[in-house]
Amino acid sequence: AQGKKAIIGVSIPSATHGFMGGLNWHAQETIKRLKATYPNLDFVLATAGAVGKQVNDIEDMMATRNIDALVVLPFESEPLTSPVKAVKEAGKWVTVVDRGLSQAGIEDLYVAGDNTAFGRVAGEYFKANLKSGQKIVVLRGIPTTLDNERVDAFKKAIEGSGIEILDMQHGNWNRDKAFSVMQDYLSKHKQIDAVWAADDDMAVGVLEAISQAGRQKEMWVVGGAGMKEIVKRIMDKDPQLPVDVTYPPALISTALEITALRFVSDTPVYGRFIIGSTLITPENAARFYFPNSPF
Amino acid sequence: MSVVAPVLELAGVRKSFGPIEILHGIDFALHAGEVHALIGENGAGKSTIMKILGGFIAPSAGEVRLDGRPAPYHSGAEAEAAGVVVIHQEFNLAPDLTVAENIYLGREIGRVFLDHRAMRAGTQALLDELDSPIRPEARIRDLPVSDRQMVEIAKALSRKARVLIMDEPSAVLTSREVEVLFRQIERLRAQGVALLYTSHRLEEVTRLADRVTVLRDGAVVRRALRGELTEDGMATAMVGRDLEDIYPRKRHHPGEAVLEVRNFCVPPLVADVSFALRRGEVLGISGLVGSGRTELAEGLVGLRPATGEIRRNGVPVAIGSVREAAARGMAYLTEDRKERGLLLDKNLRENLTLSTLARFGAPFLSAAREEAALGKAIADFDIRAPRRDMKVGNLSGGNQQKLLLAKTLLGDPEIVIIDEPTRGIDVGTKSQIYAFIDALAAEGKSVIVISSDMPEILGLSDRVLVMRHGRLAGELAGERISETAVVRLVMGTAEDAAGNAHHV
Amino acid sequence: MSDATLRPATGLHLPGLSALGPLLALILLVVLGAFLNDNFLSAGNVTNVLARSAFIGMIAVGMTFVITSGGLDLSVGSMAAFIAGVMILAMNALLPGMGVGVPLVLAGMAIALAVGLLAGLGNGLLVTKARIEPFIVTLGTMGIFRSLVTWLADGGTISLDFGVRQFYRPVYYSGLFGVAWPILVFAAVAIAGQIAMRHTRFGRYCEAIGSNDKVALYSAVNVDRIRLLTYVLLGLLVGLATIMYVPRLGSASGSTGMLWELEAIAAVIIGGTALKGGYGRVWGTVVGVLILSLIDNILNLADLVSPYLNGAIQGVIIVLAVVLQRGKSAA
Amino acid sequence: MSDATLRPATGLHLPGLSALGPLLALILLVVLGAFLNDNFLSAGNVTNVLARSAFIGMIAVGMTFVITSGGLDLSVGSMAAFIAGVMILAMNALLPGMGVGVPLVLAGMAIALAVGLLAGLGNGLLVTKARIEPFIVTLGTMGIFRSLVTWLADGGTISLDFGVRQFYRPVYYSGLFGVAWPILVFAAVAIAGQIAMRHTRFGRYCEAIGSNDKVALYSAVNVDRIRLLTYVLLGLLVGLATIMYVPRLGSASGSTGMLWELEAIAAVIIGGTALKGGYGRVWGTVVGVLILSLIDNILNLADLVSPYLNGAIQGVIIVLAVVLQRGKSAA
Ligand SMILES: Nc1ncnc2c1ncn2[C@@H]1O[C@H](COP(=O)(O)OP(=O)(O)OP(=O)(O)O)[C@@H](O)[C@H]1O
Ligand SMILES: Nc1ncnc2c1ncn2[C@@H]1O[C@H](COP(=O)(O)OP(=O)(O)OP(=O)(O)O)[C@@H](O)[C@H]1O
Ligand SMILES: [Mg+2]
Ligand SMILES: [Mg+2]
Repeated sequence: AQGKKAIIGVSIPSATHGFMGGLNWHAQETIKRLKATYPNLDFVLATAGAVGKQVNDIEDMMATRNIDALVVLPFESEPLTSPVKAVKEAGKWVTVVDRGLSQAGIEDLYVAGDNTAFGRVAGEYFKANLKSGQKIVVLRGIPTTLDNERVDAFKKAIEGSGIEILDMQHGNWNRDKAFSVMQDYLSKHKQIDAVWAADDDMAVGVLEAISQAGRQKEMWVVGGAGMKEIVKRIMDKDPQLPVDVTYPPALISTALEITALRFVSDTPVYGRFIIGSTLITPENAARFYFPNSPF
Repeated sequence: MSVVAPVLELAGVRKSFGPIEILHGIDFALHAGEVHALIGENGAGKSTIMKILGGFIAPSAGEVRLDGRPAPYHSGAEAEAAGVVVIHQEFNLAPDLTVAENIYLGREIGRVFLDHRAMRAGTQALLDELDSPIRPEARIRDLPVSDRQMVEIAKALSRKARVLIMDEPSAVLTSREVEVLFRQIERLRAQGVALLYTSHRLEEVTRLADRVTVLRDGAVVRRALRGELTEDGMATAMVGRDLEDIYPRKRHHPGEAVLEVRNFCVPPLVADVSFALRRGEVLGISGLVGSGRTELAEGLVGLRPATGEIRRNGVPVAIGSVREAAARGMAYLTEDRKERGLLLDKNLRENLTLSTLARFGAPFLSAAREEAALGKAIADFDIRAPRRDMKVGNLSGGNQQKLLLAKTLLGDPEIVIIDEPTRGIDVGTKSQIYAFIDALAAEGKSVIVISSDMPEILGLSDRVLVMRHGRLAGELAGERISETAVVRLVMGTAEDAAGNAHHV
Repeated sequence: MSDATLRPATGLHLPGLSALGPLLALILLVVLGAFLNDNFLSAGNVTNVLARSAFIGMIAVGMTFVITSGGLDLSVGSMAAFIAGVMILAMNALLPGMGVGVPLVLAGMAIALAVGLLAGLGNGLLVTKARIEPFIVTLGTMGIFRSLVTWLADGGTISLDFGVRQFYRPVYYSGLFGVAWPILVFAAVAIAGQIAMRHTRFGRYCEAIGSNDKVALYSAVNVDRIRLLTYVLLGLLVGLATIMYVPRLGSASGSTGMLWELEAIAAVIIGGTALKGGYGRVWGTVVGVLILSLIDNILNLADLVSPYLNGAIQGVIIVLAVVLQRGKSAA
Repeated sequence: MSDATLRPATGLHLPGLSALGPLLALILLVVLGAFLNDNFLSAGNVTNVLARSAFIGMIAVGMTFVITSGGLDLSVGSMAAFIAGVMILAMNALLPGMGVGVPLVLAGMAIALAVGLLAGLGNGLLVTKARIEPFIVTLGTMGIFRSLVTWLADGGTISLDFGVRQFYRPVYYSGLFGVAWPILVFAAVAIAGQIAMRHTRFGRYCEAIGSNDKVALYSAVNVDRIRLLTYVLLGLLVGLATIMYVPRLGSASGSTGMLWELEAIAAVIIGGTALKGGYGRVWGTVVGVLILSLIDNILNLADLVSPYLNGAIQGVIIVLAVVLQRGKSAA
């Protein structure tokens, strides 16, 4: 396939919250870089704010842009399965990122974070650092399957530890919403020892609400994803933010790069690449710090 | 006549809105083949009676009887199905629909699909019968008030009524259209329809009515048969006192020109109008409906794009909006009080002061000053409102008109253009308004009166302009102002117009 | 001469021309698309654009009646999600008993229509009987439907059984004489809607009520019933749209149909129907829907400076399309 | 009758009672909240709820004027995000030159107000000069602002420099006599709004235009200017809201202010202002805003069956609040 012109379609959700913003940024940066490196590659990027729009985008790429490969981060797994399958059936290369399709074996390449690990790693940290009977609150994301997976894994990980989950409300991966939910948690619960904010955007809102209530000393917060400001604070040994759990938006870059390899070399690139979630601690934080990323 | 059993009657009907009783025990009957006229001052309760008869509102006490039995209807629509049809004082037309669509609203022709052609043809036939050039597919919104009234009439006529109730149908019509209406009324009377008619033009009552009932403050004060009451007698019965000649007798002594208009055009109709208005003068403008008088006036006060020259006190001015006109001391009273004159959902105070709000305090409005102005307006114009804080839409038609006059004059304009000043106003108040206009002129203000009411034009004006097809057809002054002369100019034909004169 | 001059400005007038406004915008968009990409006018792309317009399209046709009669419905997007959720759950539940086949699909369709009808009825009754502003009623039911479907899905996605899915798929993807089903159904709905608006009492009464409900009431129009009917009709059309939507994606979740209400209302207004009611133009709505989906399509055809600016360009085109229309009518 | 005629306006009639509708709903919610949770009436919680309401509240007060005069503005949420983005970028850019301090904050505030004014002016001019339906104009600008802020943020978040942030924070978190600044500013805006609506020409003209713009035009009201002013005022208030919002979290992104427009419009309508215009009630709007944020607060404080159903309960309460109001006014 070397040297031949190839068009790679990229379909991702639009930048509606921090993590997706980071992912959008990484996607664009990587595309720029790959285009410069491999002049025979062309990319078509479409971002969608809703499932239906994403399906439309994929249809349009097929009908009008003559793509040779599709890199897709499904907005939701179920509804994207058959449209992506149609792309595969048309003989195109398919790379699925992050959220698996609901049917196995469609994609040529799968690059993903690990939502179960994301919840589990956080849960294990809570289990290790809290005593039985201590109380925590949880902020969930937008109601979705992946949010369910994370929360289930978290709950499973702290099982048997005697840690009490006081409350679990949806903060929609949104700073403002997380801020008000946390304010209300603080009014409602006299004792909170730790917060699982499950997302760094939400963690920002949560921290702000805690400091407003003047209860910084009482509890610590674990977010998720690896936003640069949060990583920085971990590096600086902020007692309120002991650790973070990675779920790197840069996984889109991995997906794009491997897909590009398929068209510029003979390297076999089929398979599954799972980028595990690891714990960012003050010791290793520097490795996860990208000051130029918007996220 | 009186041996015939009544078709529709009221027995001991009372009506209250909130704590205030408007009708105090009305007994009243309509007979087949008769025109019954209901007259009374503004706010006496005429329209309320008509709405009760037509099933639109329920009496608080008493009974409506149809053919001697309690009326079987509880809504206007049901009443219509029972053959009782009302032409409302306020328009009852959907502004976004066409003439044909309105006329057939609620009883369209066609089974599954509408038969547009049949409805259009039916509408055309009705309009032809009324001698009206309105197009069936014109939207109501685009029609002048007089045309809307003709559509109302056409709509009512198409209903095949046993009882036809007409609430001031002639108020917005010109004499020619009134003639057409009368022909229809006479035809229906001959067919045995029971008719109820209201008008503040007593000569119409004299001409049409077989029976007259006079209402004062919600009670019947006089019943009479044809010929028993003169116009003066009616007026006296209505108002409760004798009325002098309602027009002011003395003529004014006009000063210098305060407004000169040259080659004035208001597209598409009005073209090349030139005239001058002098200080202390009442200038009447006459013409047929659609002759462009309203367009001319609206052009003058900046409501329509216009070309030509306007000089105010000899200085050329450009007037692009009502505000600019107001700044130059000019005010215009619209003929369309419901759509352009008053905010029907707002109370009296807010309506009265709307165009002169800047005078009532800045930055904060002074409610006390507004109330004081309202008090004065109520007294000056004899506005009869059960309560001051009511919606203007619930005022009687004549009282709305009085409020609109008060509103227009509140800003003390030097030049007032009044389009149909006394539309729907009772005789008693009319004379007050004429006296008011007279006083304005005497004070050195200038007044332009646009009117379709010939006696009004003749009785008020120092000078008369006549418009035809958007152009000035002529000017009459002093002794030359006569009905014959005006009509001749209005019609545009010298000789046969004279023959028509006594009909107008 | 006399008659003609007596009647000002009512003769050969503008509506005919102004009505062409949105159509002109549509044509310009098509030209732009064809200019940007050779495949734009290919059968495949045209089918895609038309078929995907179908959901919003059917809903927007229903919305035209609601808005024309002076109402509004913000709940349609969530209603679609809710109907899809219930329909899928019901089909999955019926599957063991009925097996994959036409009866199951028909049962699912019947359920979708029934739920749509009931949802519309609910909105309509709250508006006409409880006399609450349509804005508030449907804002409330918007939250309710959305939240119910999230709850039914337990926060995740409700998926149609895979076998049923395969069987049901052709309802979106295949068609008759080479025209996809959603396009055919949308066309049928649009034509029926246009006829209903112009040539039946129902449409006439919608306009009359939106223009002045008191006049309509005085003219023996059953105002409440017609209003109720518009919401019920809209509910049914949302059900119908869902019937075409489910085979496309085979699932429903809390984010299904997000912002459809805004898109449907926008299509109606772009098409020339007055937001305050009184005047409805079904074919204008169809043009409006096509304009909106063409904008998306064209944005995908061109390579923009930044995908972040899609929304801005979309906004500019929407406003321009309407300027064009107003410009024409002012001319 | 003549007696009645001379009697000046008195207060003791129905409007007074019906106006209490939303207030009643608010009181019921407060009682419910106090019953569900002891901390509900604590100073901390009350401050939280009021301060959170402040942004939407100020915007809703502006929206009341827009809606009263027969307009609509769907763009306010994105406008807030856009203003916040520009303000933060400008402050960061000015920082090296000006250093952390009052001048920098004042410069940021001035920029926020200026951008708000220009944004409102843009909407207003498109509505009044280009004569496009407000719905379409602001739907368009909604997309434009939202997309511009995402673009400015490069898809991510625009954050205020940490030092500036620390300095600016008290504008949200601290206050005067124990009352937080946002609450004070909101109260000031509400009172000024109420006075403007009831006791100035501007408010009177807004109602007149919304009631019948033709009558207003014939009554020497500068209809276009007043309409334009309502949008400009709203833009300024969005700017003011942003000034209070930025110190809270110190950031702006594409998701800032999402759905604020819907919440603001809902607050206005719940408060008793007519969506069709002609009648505005600023204090009702304030009550509406408080109702909406209390619902959220109570849902967070109470332990519900499932958080998925929050939206449904919210919807039901909104509708009930309005039923209560209508019920009262019918009484
Ligand atoms: N809905 C209402 N609410 C309160 N008052 C009302 C209402 N409708 C009518 N009125 C009052 O009832 C009285 C009678 O009004 P009506 O319209 O019957 O008078 P009218 O005799 O027709 O007068 P006009 O000659 O001016 O038309 C008026 O004082 C009017 O203000
Ligand atoms: N096409 C139209 N659209 C809107 N309004 C119209 C139109 N044509 C006429 N009008 C309105 O109709 C009213 C009367 O116009 P018309 O041509 O009948 O003038 P007129 O000579 O004053 O007649 P009238 O005797 O009724 O006063 C004016 O207020 C005018 O604004
Ligand atoms: Mg009357
Ligand atoms: Mg006229």
